[in-house]
Amino acid sequence: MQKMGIAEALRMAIRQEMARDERVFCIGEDIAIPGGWGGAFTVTLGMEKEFSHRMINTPISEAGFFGIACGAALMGMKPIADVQYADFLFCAMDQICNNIAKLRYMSGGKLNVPIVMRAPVGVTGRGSQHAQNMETFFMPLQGVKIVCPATAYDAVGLLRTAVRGQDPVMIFEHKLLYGSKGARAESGAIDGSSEIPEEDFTIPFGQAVVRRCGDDITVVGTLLMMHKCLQAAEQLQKEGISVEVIDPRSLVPFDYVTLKKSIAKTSRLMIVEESPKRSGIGAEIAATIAEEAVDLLNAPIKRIAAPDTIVPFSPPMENFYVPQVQRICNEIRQIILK
Amino acid sequence: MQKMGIAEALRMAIRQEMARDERVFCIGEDIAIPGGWGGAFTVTLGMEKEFSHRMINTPISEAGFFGIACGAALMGMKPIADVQYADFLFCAMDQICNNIAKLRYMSGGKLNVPIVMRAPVGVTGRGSQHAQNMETFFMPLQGVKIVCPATAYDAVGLLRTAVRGQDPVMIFEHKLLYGSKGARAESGAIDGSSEIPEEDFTIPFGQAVVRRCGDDITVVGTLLMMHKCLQAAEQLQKEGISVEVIDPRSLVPFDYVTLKKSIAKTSRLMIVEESPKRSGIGAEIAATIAEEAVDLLNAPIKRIAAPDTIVPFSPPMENFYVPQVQRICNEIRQIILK
Amino acid sequence: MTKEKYSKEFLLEIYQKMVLIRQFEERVKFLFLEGVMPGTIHQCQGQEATAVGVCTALKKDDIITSTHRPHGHAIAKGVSVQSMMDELFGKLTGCCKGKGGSMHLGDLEKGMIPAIAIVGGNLPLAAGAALAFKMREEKRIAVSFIGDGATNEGIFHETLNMAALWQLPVVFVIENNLYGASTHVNLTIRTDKISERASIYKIPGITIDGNDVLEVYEASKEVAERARNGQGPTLLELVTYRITGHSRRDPCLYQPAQERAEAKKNEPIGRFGKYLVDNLYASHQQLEEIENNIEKELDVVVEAAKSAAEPKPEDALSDMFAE
Amino acid sequence: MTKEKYSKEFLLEIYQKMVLIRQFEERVKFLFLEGVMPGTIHQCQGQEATAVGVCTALKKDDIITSTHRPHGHAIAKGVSVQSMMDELFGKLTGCCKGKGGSMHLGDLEKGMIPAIAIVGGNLPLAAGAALAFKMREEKRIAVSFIGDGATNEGIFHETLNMAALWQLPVVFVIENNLYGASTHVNLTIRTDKISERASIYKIPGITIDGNDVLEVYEASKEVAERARNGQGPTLLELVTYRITGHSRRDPCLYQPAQERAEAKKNEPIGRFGKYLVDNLYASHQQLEEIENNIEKELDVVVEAAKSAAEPKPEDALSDMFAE
Ligand SMILES: Cc1ncc(C[n+]2csc(CCOP(=O)(O)OP(=O)(O)O)c2C)c(N)n1
Ligand SMILES: Cc1ncc(C[n+]2csc(CCOP(=O)(O)OP(=O)(O)O)c2C)c(N)n1
Ligand SMILES: [Mg+2]
Ligand SMILES: [Mg+2]
Repeated sequence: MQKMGIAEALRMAIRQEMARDERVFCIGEDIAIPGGWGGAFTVTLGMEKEFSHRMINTPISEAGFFGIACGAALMGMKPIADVQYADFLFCAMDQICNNIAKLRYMSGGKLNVPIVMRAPVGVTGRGSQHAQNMETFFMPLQGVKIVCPATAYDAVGLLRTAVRGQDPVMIFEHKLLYGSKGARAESGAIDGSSEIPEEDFTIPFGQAVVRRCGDDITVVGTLLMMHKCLQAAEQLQKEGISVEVIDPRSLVPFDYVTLKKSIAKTSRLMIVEESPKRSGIGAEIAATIAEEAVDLLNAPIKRIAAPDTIVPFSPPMENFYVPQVQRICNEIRQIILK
Repeated sequence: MQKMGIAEALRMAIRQEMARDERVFCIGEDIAIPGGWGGAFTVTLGMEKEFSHRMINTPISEAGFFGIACGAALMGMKPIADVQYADFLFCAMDQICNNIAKLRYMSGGKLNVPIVMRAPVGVTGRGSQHAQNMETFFMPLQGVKIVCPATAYDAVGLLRTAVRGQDPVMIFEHKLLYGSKGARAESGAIDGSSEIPEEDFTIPFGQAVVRRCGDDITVVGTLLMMHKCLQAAEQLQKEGISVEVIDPRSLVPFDYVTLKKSIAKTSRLMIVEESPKRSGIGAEIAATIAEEAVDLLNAPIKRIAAPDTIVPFSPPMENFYVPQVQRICNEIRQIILK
Repeated sequence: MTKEKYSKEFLLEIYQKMVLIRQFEERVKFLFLEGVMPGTIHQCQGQEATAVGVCTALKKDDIITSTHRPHGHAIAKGVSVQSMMDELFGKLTGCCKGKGGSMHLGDLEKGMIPAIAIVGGNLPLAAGAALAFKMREEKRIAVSFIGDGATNEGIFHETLNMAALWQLPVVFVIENNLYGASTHVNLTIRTDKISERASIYKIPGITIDGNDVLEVYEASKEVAERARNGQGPTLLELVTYRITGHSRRDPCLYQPAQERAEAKKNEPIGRFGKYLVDNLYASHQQLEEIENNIEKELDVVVEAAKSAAEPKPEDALSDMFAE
Repeated sequence: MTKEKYSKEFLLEIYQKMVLIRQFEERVKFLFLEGVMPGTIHQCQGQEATAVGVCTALKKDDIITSTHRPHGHAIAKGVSVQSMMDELFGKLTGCCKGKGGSMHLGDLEKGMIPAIAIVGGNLPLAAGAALAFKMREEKRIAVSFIGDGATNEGIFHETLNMAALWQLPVVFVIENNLYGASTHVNLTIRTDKISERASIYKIPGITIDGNDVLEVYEASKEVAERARNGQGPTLLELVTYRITGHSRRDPCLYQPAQERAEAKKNEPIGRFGKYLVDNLYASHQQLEEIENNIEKELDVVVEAAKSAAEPKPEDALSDMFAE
C-alpha cells in the first residue's frame, strides 16, 4: 500500500499497463519531452525514459492525433490519447464523435476501437477556454464510455478497466484533484489521494460507490463536486441532517440500481455538478428518476449546478459560478426543512 | 399570401434580409454555384445571380469558414453560415463553442457576434454520419440560441429574428421537412409548407406554440417529431384521447410558461425526440418540470426517443430507431389508460 | 501508356476489375432510379482506373481507407461484391450487416476500413494504421483515398504533417476529379497541381494521369514500396473525372458540356480496352465476353441481394460495445 | 539593423514600448510569484520586438488577433495598460470587465479582438475581419499573431487557403520562438523555414530575424501595405525566443542551457538599446530614464489595479446575450 495523488497514481497505472501489454502506447502533446512536464499535469512525467518508442509526442494537432490513435486502435493497438485541457476536445470532435464512437457499430460490430482518451476538466482560474466541464457535451454521444475518477484508487481501477477493454473510453480527470506537485501545483486543489494496494485490481464500469451513508437525502456528484458534497455532508451532520453521497464513477454506463436503492431509503435526490444546469449531467439523472422512480420521492428532484453562462475569469465571479459547499448545504437544508 | 415549403420559404426570407441589409451575407459549401443545388437542400438556389458578392462559396473547410464568419460578425457583418449536414458541425465545433459562443461574454459584453448558423438534421437513409440530430450536442452550450422551425411560417419568422438580432443563433432544419423538389426531393418527407403572409413578420425566440389543443396529455416535439406528434394526436382523437401538442420552436431560450400552463391542464407530459434518449432534449425538459412543476403531474414524465445507439442504415432498423406515430400512440395510450 | 511488359492475364484482370466497378455502379444507379434500393449513393463511373490501379499495387494485408464514394475502392481491394450489394440493400448479409450503407462500406478482412463519409475524416485513420504497422515492425502499408476537395480540410494538413514527421508507411491518394460536389477545384485550390501540397511536409508529391490504369499502377507500386521500405509517405495525385452525378440524381449542370464530352472520350475503361486491342492482348470479342460475364454475375448478385434476409428492427440495438 | 533613417522620436517610442512590455511582464511575474495575482499567465519576455515591430506598422483601425500569450500584442496595439492590469487582477475595470483574464485580453476599440487561448483558433477571426473589410471596401487590414506550434493545427491550413483564394487583406505573423510549450519546433515541423508553408497557397512567405525590431517593422510595413492595396495575404515568420517560462512557474528545463544563454544575449531590447546608443540616438542615461519612468508608471498602475473594484459575484450572470 502506498498513498498517492491522482496524477501519480495514473502515472503508475499507465506504466504498469504499458509494461504488461506492448500494444499500449501514449500519444499527445508534450507528454514525454525530457525537461517537460509530462503532459499538462505531470501524469506521464518521465515515461519517455522507460518507453521511448511508445510515448508519442505530437504537434499541436488534436483532430489529427485522435484520428491517428483511432486508426492504430483499429489495427489492434491500444492508444491512450490525451488533451492538455478538455476544452481542446472540441478540436478533435469530428474524429471522436464520427469515427471513434461509430466505427464499431457501423461496421456491424466487426471492428473494435480500443482507445482510451484522457481529458482534464474543471474551472480553475484560467478563463473560459480552459475551464469547461466537457462531460455534458459527451453525455449525448453514443459509442463512448465515460468515467470520472474522484480518487486515486478509482483512477487506477478505472484506467485499468479502460485500457484492458475493447471499447472507446473517455476519462475525465479534474485539475484540482490531480495532486500535481511542484511547478504544476494548483491553487484551490482538493486532496484526491488514496492508498493504492499492491495487487492488481480493476473497477468495473457502471458501479457507483456510496461515499457516505445517510438517511435524509441522496446527493450525487462526480469529481470535484463529489468532494464538495462530502464536505457539505460533514457540515450538515452537525446539524443532524444525514446526507448520503453517491459517486457514480462512470457516467456511461450509469449505475441506476445503486442510485434507486439510495433514494428508496432517503426519498430525496439532489444532483450537484460543476457545469451549467441546462442539459447537464443532472438533467439526464433527474429525468431518468422522474420517469422510472418518481414514486420513491417525496420532494422534487433538485439540480445544483453552475449558472447558464460562460465561465468567468475573476475569482469572485468564478467562486459564484462553481457550486460551493455553503451553497450545497443551504440547498439541502431548504429541501429537508421544507 | 403564398404557400411555400421550408426550403423555398427560407430562400425567400434570406433574399429579403440580404436586400434590406447589406451587412447580411451567406457563406458555405456549394451554396451558390451556377448549375449547383444551392447548398445541399436548395435553400440558396440561384441566389448568386442577385447577390454575387455576398454569396461566398467556400472550400470544404468547416472550421475555417465558421471562424471566418465569426471574425466578420465581430466587425459588424451579419453572416449566415451553413453546413450541408448538421453532422459536419463537429468539424467546426471549436470555432462555434470556444469562439462564437464565448466572445461576447469573455469580452465583458463589449462585442456582439451576430452570426446565423444553419444546419440540416434528421435520420434519412444516409447512414450514421449524415443523420445526427445535433440539437442535443448544442443544448449544453452557453452563448448560442437554438431554434427549430417545423413549418415554413416559423422558418421565415425565426430566420428574420435571427438575422436581425445581435446574438449567435443556430437554426436546425429538418431534411424531411424542407419540401426540396426535383433531384433534391427526399423520400419519407412530410409537408412543412405554410401560407406565408406578404407583410413582414417575425417570431420572437422563446415562444412556444400550441399546435393542437387537448386535455389528456401534453406532448412536446420539434421539427419532424412535432409533425409525428400531430399525426398521433389525430389518430388518438378517434379513440377519445385528447392530446395537446406543443412545439417549443426555440430550444434556447425555452418557453416553460406555455409548457407549464399546458401541463396544469393535462397533468401529463411526454417529450418526443428523434435523437437518443440519453441526455437528449427531453432530459432537460423533464428535469426542469420534475424540479419546478412536479405537483402539476399525476403521471411520470415520459420520454420517447431513439434508442441509445448510433443511427443504423438499413430501413427496418432505421424505422425502429426513429420514433414513429404508432409508437407514440402506444405510449400515450399506456400513460392514459394506466 | 507504359512501355513495360505485363502478362496478358494480369492485364485482363485489371480490365475485368474496372469493368466490374463500372457495371456495379451502373447497376446500382439503375436500382436507385427504379426506387428499389434505399439510401443515397455517390458513384465513381469514370474513376475506375484510380481504384484499380492503386489497389493492384497493394498486398492483401495492406489497408485502405475510403470516402463517401467508396464502391470502386472496395471492389478493387477485394471486398466481396455480394456483401457490398447486400449492404446497399440494407441486408443482414451486407459487409456491415446493414448498419453501414453505401457511405460506410468496408471489410477489414479484405484490408478496407469502413468508409468514412466525413470529407477528410478517413485520412488520420490510414496514418494511424500505418503507425501501428511501424510500431510493430510489420511490412504493411496503409493507403488513404481522398478527393481534391478533401485536401482543403484541416485534417489533411495535420495528418500529412505527422505522417511525414514520423515517416509512416502510408500513401495519400488524391482522386482529383476536378470537383468537390458542384464546386470546381479552381475555386478552392490555387496550386496548379494539388500534389504540390506535399512540398511543405518534405515528402514527394506526384501528379499523373489518373485515367491511365497502368500509369496509376506503376506509380502506386513505386510509392507503395517507398512506404514499405521505411522511406515514408507520398502524396499521389491522380487526375480523373467523374462522368456521373456527385450523388443520386445530380444532373451535373455545373460541368460544362464540352468538358463532359471530352471526359467521356478520355474515360479509363474505353482507353484501356483500346490499348489491349491495339496491342493484341485481347480482341473486341474477348472484352465483350468479359463484360457479358460480369453482367451475368451481377444479375445473380442483385437477385441474391434482393432476397437476402433483412435485419430485424431490434438489431439496431446490438453492436454498440464489445463489452 | 536597417540602413534607413528614422527620427529619434520614432525610435525612442519603439524602445519605450518594448521596455513597457518587458517591465509589464516582469511586474506581472512578480505579482504572480508573490501570490497576489489570480489565474495563469503566458508571458512574452524576449519577444517584444515582434509585437512592437508589427503593431507599429499598423493603423489604429487595423485589427489584430492574439493568442494565449497576448500581453505584448495588446500593449503594442495600444490597449490601455491600466485596463490590462485590472483585467489580470480580475477587476471590473479590466478591459473585459474581469470576465476574460490573461488569455483573453483585448479591446476592440484599440483594434484588438479579445485573445483566443485555443492554439490556432484566432486565425480565422483575422481572416473574417479582413473579409468584412474587403466586402465593405474599407482600407483596413487584419493581423493574426500565432506561434510556431499553431501552424500545425488544421485551422492554419483552412484559413490560409481561404485568405489566399479570396486575396483577403490579412497578414499572418508567426512568432517562431522555437518551442510550442516544451516541444521543439524540429519535432513538429520539417520545413527549414515555417514561412515556406505559404508556398502551397501561392502567397509570399517571409522569414526574418524577429529580434530586430526595425527589421520587423520594415517587413511588416511592406506586407501590411500589400494587404491594404488588395495584393493579398502574407505569411511573415519572425524568429525569436522566449526567455521566460511557457507559463507560470515553468523552469524551462527542456531548453538547453547554452541556447538560453545565447538567446539572452540576442534579446531584442538590449540589442535595440545598443543600436540606439551606438548610433547616437540616445545615451545610456536616457534609456535608463525611460526605464525608470516606466517603472514608476507601473507602480501607479499596479496600485490602482489592486484597489480597483471587484466585480460582484452575480455579475457572472450578465453579458451573455445582447437581446
Ligand atoms: C466534412 C464534410 N463536409 C462536407 C461534406 C459534404 N460533401 C460530401 S462529398 C463532398 C465533395 C467532396 O469532394 P472531393 O473531396 O473532391 O470528393 P469527390 O466527391 O469529388 O469524390 C461534400 C462537400 C461532407 N461529407 N463532409
Ligand atoms: C488547441 C490547443 N491545444 C493545446 C493547447 C495548449 N497549449 C497552450 S500554448 C501551447 C503551445 C503553443 O505553441 P506556439 O503556438 O508555438 O505558441 P507559444 O506558446 O510558443 O507562444 C499549447 C500546446 C491549447 N491552448 N490549444
Ligand atoms: Mg472531387
Ligand atoms: Mg512557440
